[in-house]
Amino acid sequence: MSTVRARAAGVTGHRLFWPLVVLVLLLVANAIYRPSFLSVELKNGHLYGSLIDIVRLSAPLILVALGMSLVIATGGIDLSVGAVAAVAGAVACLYISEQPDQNSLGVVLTAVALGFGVALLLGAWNGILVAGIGIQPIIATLILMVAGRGLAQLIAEGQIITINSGPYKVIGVGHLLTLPFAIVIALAVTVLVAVLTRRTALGMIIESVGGNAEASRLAGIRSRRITFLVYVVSAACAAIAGFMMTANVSSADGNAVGLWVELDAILAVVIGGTALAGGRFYLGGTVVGALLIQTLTTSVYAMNIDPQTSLLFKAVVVIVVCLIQAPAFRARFRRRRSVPVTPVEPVGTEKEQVPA
Amino acid sequence: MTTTPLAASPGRAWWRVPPRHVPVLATAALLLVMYSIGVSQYQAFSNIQVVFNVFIDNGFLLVVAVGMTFVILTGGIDLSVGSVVAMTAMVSASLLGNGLHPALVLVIALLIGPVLGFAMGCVIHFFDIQPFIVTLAGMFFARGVCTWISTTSIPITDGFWTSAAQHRIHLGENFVSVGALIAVAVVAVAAAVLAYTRLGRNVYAVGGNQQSALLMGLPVGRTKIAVYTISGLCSAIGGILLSFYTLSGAPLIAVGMELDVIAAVVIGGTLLTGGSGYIFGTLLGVLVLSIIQTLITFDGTLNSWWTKIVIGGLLFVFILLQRLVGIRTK
Amino acid sequence: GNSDTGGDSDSSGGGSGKLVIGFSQVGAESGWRTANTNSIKESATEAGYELKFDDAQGKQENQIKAIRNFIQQKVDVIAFSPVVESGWDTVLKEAKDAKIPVILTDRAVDSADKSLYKTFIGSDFVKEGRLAGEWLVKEKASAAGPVNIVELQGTTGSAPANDRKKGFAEAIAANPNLKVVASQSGDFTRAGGKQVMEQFLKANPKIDVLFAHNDDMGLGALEAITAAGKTPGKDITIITIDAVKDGMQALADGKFNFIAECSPLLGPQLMDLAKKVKAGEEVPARVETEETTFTQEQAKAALPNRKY
Amino acid sequence: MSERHPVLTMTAISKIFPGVRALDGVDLRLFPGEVHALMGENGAGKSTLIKVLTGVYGTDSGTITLDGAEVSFSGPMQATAAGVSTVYQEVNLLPNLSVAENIYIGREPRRLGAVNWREMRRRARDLLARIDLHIDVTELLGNYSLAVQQMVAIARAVDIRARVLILDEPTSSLDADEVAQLMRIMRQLRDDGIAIIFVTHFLDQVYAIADRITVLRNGRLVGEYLTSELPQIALVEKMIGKELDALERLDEATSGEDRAALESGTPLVAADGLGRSGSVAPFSLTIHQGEVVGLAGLLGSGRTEVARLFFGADRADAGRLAVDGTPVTIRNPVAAIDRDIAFCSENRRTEGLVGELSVRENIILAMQAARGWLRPVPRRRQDELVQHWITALSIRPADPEMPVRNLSGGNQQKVLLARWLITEPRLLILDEPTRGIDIGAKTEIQRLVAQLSDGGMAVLFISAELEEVLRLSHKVAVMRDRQLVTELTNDDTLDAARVMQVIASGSSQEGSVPA
Ligand SMILES: Nc1ncnc2c1ncn2[C@@H]1O[C@H](COP(=O)(O)OP(=O)(O)OP(=O)(O)O)[C@@H](O)[C@H]1O
Ligand SMILES: Nc1ncnc2c1ncn2[C@@H]1O[C@H](COP(=O)(O)OP(=O)(O)OP(=O)(O)O)[C@@H](O)[C@H]1O
Ligand SMILES: [Mg+2]
Ligand SMILES: [Mg+2]
Repeated sequence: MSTVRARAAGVTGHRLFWPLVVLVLLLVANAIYRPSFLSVELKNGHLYGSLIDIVRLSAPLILVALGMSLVIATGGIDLSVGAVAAVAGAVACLYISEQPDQNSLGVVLTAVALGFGVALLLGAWNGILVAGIGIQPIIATLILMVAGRGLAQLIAEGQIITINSGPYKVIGVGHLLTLPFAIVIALAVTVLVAVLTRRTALGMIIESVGGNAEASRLAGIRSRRITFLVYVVSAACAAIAGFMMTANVSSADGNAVGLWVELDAILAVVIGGTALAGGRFYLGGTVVGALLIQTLTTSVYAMNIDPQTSLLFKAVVVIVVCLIQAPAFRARFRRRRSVPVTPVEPVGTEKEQVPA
Repeated sequence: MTTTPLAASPGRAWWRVPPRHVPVLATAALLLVMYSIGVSQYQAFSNIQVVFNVFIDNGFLLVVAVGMTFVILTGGIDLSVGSVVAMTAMVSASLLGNGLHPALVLVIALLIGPVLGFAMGCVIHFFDIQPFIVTLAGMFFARGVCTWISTTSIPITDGFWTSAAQHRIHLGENFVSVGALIAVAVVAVAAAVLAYTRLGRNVYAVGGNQQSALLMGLPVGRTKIAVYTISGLCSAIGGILLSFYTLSGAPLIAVGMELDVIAAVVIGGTLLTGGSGYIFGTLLGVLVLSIIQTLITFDGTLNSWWTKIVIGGLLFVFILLQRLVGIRTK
Repeated sequence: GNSDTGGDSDSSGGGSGKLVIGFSQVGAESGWRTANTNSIKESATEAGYELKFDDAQGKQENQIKAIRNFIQQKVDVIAFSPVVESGWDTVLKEAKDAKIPVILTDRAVDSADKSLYKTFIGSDFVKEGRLAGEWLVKEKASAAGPVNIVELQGTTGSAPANDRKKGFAEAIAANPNLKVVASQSGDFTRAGGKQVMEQFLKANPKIDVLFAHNDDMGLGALEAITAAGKTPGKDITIITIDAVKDGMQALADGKFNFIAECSPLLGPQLMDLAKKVKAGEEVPARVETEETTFTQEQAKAALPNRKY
Repeated sequence: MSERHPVLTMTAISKIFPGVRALDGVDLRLFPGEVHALMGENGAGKSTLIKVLTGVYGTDSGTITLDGAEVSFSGPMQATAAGVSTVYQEVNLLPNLSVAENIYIGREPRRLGAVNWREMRRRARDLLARIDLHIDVTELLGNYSLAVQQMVAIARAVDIRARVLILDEPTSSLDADEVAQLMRIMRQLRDDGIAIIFVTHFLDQVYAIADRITVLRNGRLVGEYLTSELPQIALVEKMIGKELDALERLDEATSGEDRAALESGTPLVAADGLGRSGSVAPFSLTIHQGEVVGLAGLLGSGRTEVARLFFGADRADAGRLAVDGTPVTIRNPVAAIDRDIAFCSENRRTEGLVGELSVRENIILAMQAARGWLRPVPRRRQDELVQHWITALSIRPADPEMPVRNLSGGNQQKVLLARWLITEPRLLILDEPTRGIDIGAKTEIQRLVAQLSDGGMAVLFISAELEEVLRLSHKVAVMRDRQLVTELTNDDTLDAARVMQVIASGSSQEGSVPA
């Protein structure tokens, strides 16, 4: 009995419990509105259904948010991810559009490599500004947020580059083993980042830099190098997201690709339990946060909520998520539970008291 | 070697500027340099009216940035400002359209922002939720209210509003608008509040170290709630100024304004981590952004995308110089 | 060179020196807009006028600032595409006081005082929506049962979205069989159009018509429709607005069914008007751009000569 | 004793943190005009008791009465208003504000409702002058050393006209002079009828000033005693709960006998004219393998700066450094760690620990940094190492996964020490390693230092406690006004008085090597 209760306390106390509850509630609401919402069917060997859509559509956001998690863990922030995604997508699409054979795999690989390379440069630029010159991250990345969009438009000369490349399209809408390829990529990158940070010491080192940069430096950590690195990683993630977004519609729109994705990404990270002040980061939480945000967007469409009021709907859900996630809020609505306490050694001596 | 006197206090002579004022002064100097470049490059740039226009055109931005300075000084952030500005303008326009008395509209409009700010402050403080997420929800909410009121822009034809909007206060050949004067007044009041009231000191204290401030017996919660309320009030004033400025309420106005505002505050030398910065710096920050914009308009040859790249570039050069001057004097 | 461009502000006589036009563009948020900008720039060069171009990045505040700066620089004519309809009176009054004529392009303003600007040149969004609706009414005149329409709106709160929705709704009211079953915002982007359409397709088993407020959303929706195993243009009738190149291509390929044109090529007309306005000639209060509509056959014929 | 009424009573106070019962039915009585020492090992619950009193933490049970009326403060603000003024254990001031503001914030002198800056500065200057601190009160507090900050914190608390003054380890970062100043002030306040709670790990100070002692152990009350009736040995036994055997038998750990052996051969580290302008004047100092070099000097004499130069925490701009006889440039801590140098910083909160990380992570941090991120220390090895040092230094609670910020001050210090010990350095720089550590653990650390140096490790030892420096060091380098003035060999003739004299006069007559 008591173990059941203890276990229940352990589950509800978990960081991800409440965001997951909201996620499930949203899905249930959708299912009530339209029962077929939850159904997943196999069409021509591809999984098909709203749930699959949600995961597929959140793939770019998950990618961007993963990079953002690392940046935020160091106490920074990266506003330029949207612009970087746009630039990477534009570079790749521009290259493909100029080739005679857009369907050649070599062309697509070269294009992706080019876009990726440019993104890494942009990430390095951010990293130098923040770690090298010591500019406040929000301003350092704001520069690229503004200029990067310009760059993306410059590349396409303000037009939408439309391509017709089968292999490139696969990144956005292809399938692998019945799963949308975008999901596979997001999964792979998530696993990669998780392994890189949690199987090595990188995660702890990032957290230590974010928790106390000076103490970390004095412990022999090259804080600056780590800070530099996370901006590069963030740009790399953004680039992949950029390929995905452009491949999804086979065109690169310098303006629209990744517009406001930075805000969504930060929101995802924060919902996932990572503090903006830096320190501990939770990749799993970030993924849940991203899924939650996409579910919210999809719900608006699926339940046909009037666009005029959809923002109010979003506001309410975000408020609910952050309220029930806050321990201080829940504490007000819950009886105090007994906490397991480590036994203390008995104190031998009697209590003694002297007269006043 | 003879014994050097204990260099206890980093000794300095009276004519030297205290180190913590250096960033602000450097920013001011750089701003002057930028202005001179404009003057030397473009003929009409030297008109005094250009300077006045900066205040006329950025009055609401300035007011909102003042509110944001309070929030950032405590180490928080307020993403809702742009939407609250829009909401205030929208509410004013729709109420005026319904024939409410302008004085009443003014009161209502000036109340909505602070109330929302107060609510957000309470959630942030009592439930210990990150300001980013709370104010982001506030941003969705306020913007949602805008589109909920109307998806089309609502013109304002009220007599009081139009005269406030179009009245020109002449100073010699040039003029300023009522809005610009209000903005300058808000800056002055805010600077005084920060420098000469307990609230001001507490704002810096909370930003310096919230835990310490608490242990020192300072009203941390009250201060935090106060700054979000102030920010809400400033956004509301900004919204009124914007409705003067555009004589309408539009659901999509001031989108992304929060970023401009945060940028202005940070360029003005305020640390995003809180505890350090000045209203005067914020004023400079707004001027920097505005001068960049003005330079680009005067140039008039830039492509849409080059405009963005050049804005980013100028911002970069500015921040870099600011930073280098800061390091040099350290 | 850019250092001497501010110099000829004294040439207010109109006869001497080049005509200086200050033009404030909304932004560069779409290919349509870029084509619009290019048209204006090219025509200015051709006409030998000096163009001061400003990009407001989608913000009304920036446009007002730009207009103020144009007044400061004493340009001969101010032209601008207003971001929103309302809120221009103050600055337009300043322009009037400075005796600088103003021409509105592309979008109108709702000032009560019509003397604040000389003329308006551009398209009528309501009319575009109506044209789209009228074509549909004709097309489905013989439809026996109800016709389910889904609508992809532009950015919520933007003028084209509001007007096109309105015009379309007015037109299809003629046939009570035509019913809009779902309407969501796709933010004028391909990705948005695709994402919304995916959900429409899942939520509504029978969709007969898609009306998209611009080509881009329609193009995005195409992908969703194909992915859902339906044939665009056949299973679902697609109507869009704009007629940009990719849209025309889709129309010619039979994937779209109808496009109401919204031409960005205002440049030549604008230059013409600017000259007349400066010379003090009478101009009509409203000049509509030469626009048309395209069916699939017309698109095939027009496609080779499209400029954008 | 006369029938007096306590100004403050705390009865049956309990406080539970997740997983830890920090206080369990603790009582405390405080009478007007007395200094009441609160004693106990690290983690005994002293700071927690104080924080419960001032409302930082809520109680789980128990009552507090102030002047006979039951109170329950919701926070320090209310406590201060009710006349309870507190200096908390870690310096809790605002580094981003000026010294004057730090003293007067919350009760700024005002004129016409506006803060009167001039008056505030004047009062701050006067107040600090009374405790012999002559610093620029307009300067940011963060620019001063921890010790100065500690003095400012005390000044702030003392200036609040309170009935109850609480000082939680105020002396841990002060040197003898400052401590004397503080004692003087405390006596004065006591004579004015103010009740003072005093927490410290220095028994001498307790016996010098306290009238009454309350001892806590493991969150429980052991008892309340009159100082005059409780011998030191008995106090220590009550604190640690067992017979105190070989605790004080460390004195002969070092002696001058093996000096010759030590000095032969190339020094492990040799600084030659090393210096940094604005920080320390160029100095020369050699440290041999197995040698303990003590750094003595007053507050702000530049000891920390010397240590930081050796470690590359600050970059030297003059002079040379040689390790094993080969010249090296140490630009940053990474370079120093590569050469097996470790530095245990004095300011554990800002320069030492990462509060959010666990005890385990904090302990392995330096080792991990040296290995590089690609080669994580295997989890099993981490657990072994951490467990070993948790036991060896008796870190409590012995939970390696506890965030280090939740540890008591003394236990945090031990974690920091453990971090560097597992890197097995050849030169260990210890800047105030025993600050805030209870006597049991302190002796343990001293024994450890002696042991390490016997095993061949070189140690640069900085401590405000001269006795401790003398007990451990083979050689004492004396600093004054940011210069190294002399080196004294620690033979039988050297005692604290001698060193004090050198510090005071700035020179030594005999047996010294000029700097
Ligand atoms: N916020 C907290 N969360 C969890 N445990 C805590 C917290 N604060 C203190 N503790 C635990 O409570 C116990 C008592 O700590 P406290 O700081 O009162 O010790 P102390 O007697 O002041 O020790 P020291 O002499 O080292 O300062 C310790 O075991 C500590 O780990
Ligand atoms: N009594 C004092 N009056 C004025 N300034 C002081 C005083 N004591 C210390 N300082 C300041 O403290 C700063 C730091 O000193 P530093 O840390 O080098 O000293 P230290 O010898 O390591 O002392 P400790 O470690 O005991 O604090 C110096 O800048 C000095 O100006
Ligand atoms: Mg303690
Ligand atoms: Mg020191």
